[in-house]
Amino acid sequence: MKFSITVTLKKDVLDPQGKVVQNTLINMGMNNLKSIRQGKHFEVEVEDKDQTLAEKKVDMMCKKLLVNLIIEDYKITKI
Amino acid sequence: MKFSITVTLKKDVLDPQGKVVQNTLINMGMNNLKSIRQGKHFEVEVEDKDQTLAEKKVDMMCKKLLVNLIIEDYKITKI
Amino acid sequence: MKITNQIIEKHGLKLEEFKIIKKLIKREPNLLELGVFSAMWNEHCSYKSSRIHLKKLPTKGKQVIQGPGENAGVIDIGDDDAIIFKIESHNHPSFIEPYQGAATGVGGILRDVFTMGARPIALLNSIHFGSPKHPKTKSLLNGVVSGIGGYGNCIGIPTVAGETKFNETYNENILVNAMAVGHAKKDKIFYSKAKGINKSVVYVGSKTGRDGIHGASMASAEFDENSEEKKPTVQVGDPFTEKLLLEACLELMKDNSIISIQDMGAAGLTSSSVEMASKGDLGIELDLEKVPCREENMTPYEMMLSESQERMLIILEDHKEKNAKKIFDKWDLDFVIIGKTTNTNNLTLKFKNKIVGEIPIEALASKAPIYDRKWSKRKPQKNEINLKKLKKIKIEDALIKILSSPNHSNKSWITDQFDQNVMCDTVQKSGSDAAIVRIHNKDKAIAVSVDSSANYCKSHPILGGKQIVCENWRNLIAVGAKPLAITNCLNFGNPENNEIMGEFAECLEGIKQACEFLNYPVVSGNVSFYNGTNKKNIYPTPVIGGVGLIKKLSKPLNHEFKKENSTLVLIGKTFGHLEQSCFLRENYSIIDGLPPEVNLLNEKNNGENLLNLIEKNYILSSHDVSSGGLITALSEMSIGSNYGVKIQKPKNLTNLMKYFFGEDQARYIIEIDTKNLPKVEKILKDNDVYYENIGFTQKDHFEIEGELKISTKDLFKINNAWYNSY
Amino acid sequence: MKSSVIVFPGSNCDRDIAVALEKMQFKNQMVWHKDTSLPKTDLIVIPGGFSYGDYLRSGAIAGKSLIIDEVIKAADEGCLVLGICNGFQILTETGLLKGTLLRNKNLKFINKDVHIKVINNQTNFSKKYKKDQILKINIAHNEGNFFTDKTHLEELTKEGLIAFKYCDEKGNVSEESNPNGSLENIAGIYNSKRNILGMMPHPERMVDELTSNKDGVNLFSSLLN
Ligand SMILES: Nc1ncnc2c1ncn2[C@@H]1O[C@H](COP(=O)(O)OP(=O)(O)O)[C@@H](O)[C@H]1O
Ligand SMILES: [Mg+2]
Repeated sequence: MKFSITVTLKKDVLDPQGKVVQNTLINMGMNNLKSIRQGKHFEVEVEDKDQTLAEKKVDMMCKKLLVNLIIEDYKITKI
Repeated sequence: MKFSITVTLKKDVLDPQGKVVQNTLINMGMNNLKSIRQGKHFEVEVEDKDQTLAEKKVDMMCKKLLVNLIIEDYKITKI
Repeated sequence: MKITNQIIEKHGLKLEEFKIIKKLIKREPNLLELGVFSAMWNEHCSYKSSRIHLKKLPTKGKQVIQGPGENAGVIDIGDDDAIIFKIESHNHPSFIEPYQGAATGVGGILRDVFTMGARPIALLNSIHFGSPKHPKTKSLLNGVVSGIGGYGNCIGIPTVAGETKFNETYNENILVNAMAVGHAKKDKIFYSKAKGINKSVVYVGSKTGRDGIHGASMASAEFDENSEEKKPTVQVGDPFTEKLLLEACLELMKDNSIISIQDMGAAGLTSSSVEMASKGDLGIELDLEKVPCREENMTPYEMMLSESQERMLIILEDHKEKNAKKIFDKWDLDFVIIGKTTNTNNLTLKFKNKIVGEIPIEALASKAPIYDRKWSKRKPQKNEINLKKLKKIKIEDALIKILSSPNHSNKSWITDQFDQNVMCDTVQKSGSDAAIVRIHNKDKAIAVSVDSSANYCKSHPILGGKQIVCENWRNLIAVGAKPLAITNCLNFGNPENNEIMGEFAECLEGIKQACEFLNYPVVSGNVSFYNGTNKKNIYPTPVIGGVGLIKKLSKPLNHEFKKENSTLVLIGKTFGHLEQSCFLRENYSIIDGLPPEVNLLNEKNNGENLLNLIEKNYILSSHDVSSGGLITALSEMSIGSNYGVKIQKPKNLTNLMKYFFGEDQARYIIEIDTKNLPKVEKILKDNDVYYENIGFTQKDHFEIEGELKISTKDLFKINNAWYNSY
Repeated sequence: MKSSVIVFPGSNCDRDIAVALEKMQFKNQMVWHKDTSLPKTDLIVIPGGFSYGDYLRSGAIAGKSLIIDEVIKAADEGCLVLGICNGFQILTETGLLKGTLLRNKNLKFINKDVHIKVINNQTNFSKKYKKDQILKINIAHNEGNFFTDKTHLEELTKEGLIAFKYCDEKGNVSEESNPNGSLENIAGIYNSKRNILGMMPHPERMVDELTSNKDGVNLFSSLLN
């Protein structure tokens, strides 16, 4: 069973990286760009039959390792 | 118009980070984990009416800056 | 909106203090004003609990250009060169988010140093963690270390020294202290004191966001029912922007545009503007609408209390705005005139053409409360350890235990993560007693070291306070530097607790005595109270950061043995003091008794004579003897080199363990060319320095005759093993 | 011999390399990334540091700056180009050198003195070194793990385009002597015309006996004549 996880910085948390990328894209002439935020993406495969159980496990991985809950939000999607 | 971009390392490129994350998760007792790959995620907002045009622009951003085509693949989704 | 008691408390103010506020401004403050008061009157900005004690520290000397009171201390190192340095804590943020907490700690202390006109040339840190066995320790440790490296490496300033300690007392409250050292020209030092009326107040650097807005945290929903919930957010460091800010500020400092400059640290815009006005004895008016904001709909309250990083406030001379703006534009940084100086002696805050807050500057600064808190003396424990009653242990096993312990293990796994060589002036990187950094383009250098001894300070705060100053002084001497001045970071528990306040007062007393005697003044520092909970406070942990001068750098001196068959001399007398020693702690888990006595006279005499020997070029390597005693110091000298030792036991030895593991102060081990021994002995004798010849260096083996013989390679392995198995 | 050091926002070894070049008697100039033309120069150096904070990918954003077009033009015309550390990363991002630099295999920043071996000593950058000479040079990077595709790797080997390999003090090129996981221990490479060198180690940090050894000196003296 495969899941995708996207991890993004919480709103209001400074995103120095996004800022630089946005400025660069605008300088490169992409002037219709309104905003860009950068985050992380994981593709996880777990060996489980039961989807709820599997999802719970993936959620645990996020909480315990993949996500810094103090500054990041995350979303899990089955793929 | 908003798009999400996921950028992943190509299959044959070594993913040192993914490997370490995978080992750590397994050491933490997540033994049903089959694989995990890490990538980047962007959320882009462009001011455009026309979806095809907008998508083209986002594609250009990827090609010109956001993605290193030698080692990375990417996927654009409208959100 | 009515200010309720709950709101007052949420701002960390006492009801008593609120009454004083009302009296000072002759009315009830509004919420914005309350926020400003809370920022200025908190412990961090006002030093309300510590001030009367800090006053006792010696802060003057021929070498001092600027003592405490400015962003950082300034000392004279001869010619037209000045060194600017300071240490600061970032304990609480680092416990919440270790990477960002440590990173922004480094960023903050760097700004303190470059606001004064210095180019930073070295970073140091003192980091204290709980027991390695505590479940939180490992991730805190890894996070803090990579945060320190992440910031320093990116901005391109070498992190050259530090200390890393583990002790259960920090289980729920780690310490992260960062020190920055910069170099400036003596006649190009910038201060925060404002001067002149109607001068432009300029905001430069990053935009303001809702970072770390403390007081309001929980109650914020109540403050503004219509707005969405605004949680305080963790400050995220942006070393890239700081690098730009550094270069832009230094560029602007080349001409005479700046009247006054101040970084926005804790309490950001509030403390920077109030401090400038207060020192200049004038008023300041800010038009908050002009503040560059990162988020939409930020309120004046949020702008004044935001702790967003990488920002500065500058007061410019007339007509210099245009040129200054050009410089900041070049570096892609915001540059906005947000206000002006006034003759009202008020902090006046405008928003959308309305005055939204107005407070007399003196109410925020000089009239802030000062407390003479109750404190109690520590009743010293007695030394009652009977060695005969302890289980017998082999000297070799005891040594191995120490060298492989987390506290004494080699820290290269940490220091390899720091760029120590960038700027190409690092002459001695971390690993020795002090780091040596050359003054760019000159043949002189400074030596720097940070030191603390929480166990000693806990047991006997006065002695402990004295000891850390001496150890720090010794570390600089050991690399051939003349110690000039210190900065200190005073990490303590809750000052409202008599005992803790007593620890504070007495540690300071000890620091004072040592600094006075050694002519080693305090030029800057920082106090961090409320470490731990009221019931469980951390051990008193003052950290001393010292700077010394090497006038003429020929070749660097460090603790590594240089060759075989040289003579080893132990300077200073060994009494065998084992109470509070690493030996008892690591081998028997005994943490009892008093720390070793500190004899300032011997300390000074031994140090000054060693410095004389070093300057005469008699010394091949030298190392101070501290935690772990003589044998630990000797093994550290071996581990760094490929040479071992052959040590003879002294003839009338009462106790082997006491001799080899005792932590008596004022001692150094020196390696000298055997042919120079007579000359060295003469100088030591002529100057009443107690010394012993303890043996020789030899190839490959670490040996104490009749007791132990280990290969130096094994010693190295033992010393390097801990982290890999952690 | 004239040299130009390109300065990006976030470059932090720019002064270091300038000092080294001047010490070696180059006539050096600093060139700001927003400039649109290069001064007349024989050597272009892209220094180490964290251009644009290493955000997105190290070197990616610097690779889009105005001056880079001029660097590419000059390189095509045969001007010598040296990219050190972040400079190497920038060169791969601009396409002047093939391959890329991934995160170090231990996912940590590494600063230490390591040994490298001179693989090709027949270039403008290396002719003062002996073949297989072992140098001790400082590294300081987070992303120094060289990676490239098979064809390029073969080309590098066959054409003698590998400049340096990580090794131990005796010269053994092995897994243990590979600090960051680089493919075949590669520490530096040339382009096919050999006028461009990208390397992770910092030769500019190795020219002053007070702070280091002098193993970097011959790289600069090779360039001088
Ligand atoms: N966090 C750190 N950052 C930089 N250097 C460190 C750090 N921790 C330890 N060190 C280095 O390790 C060496 C040993 O530290 P320590 O045992 O505290 O020395 P000493 O007892 O001489 O004060 C010193 O050179 C010190 O600079
Ligand atoms: Mg020491």
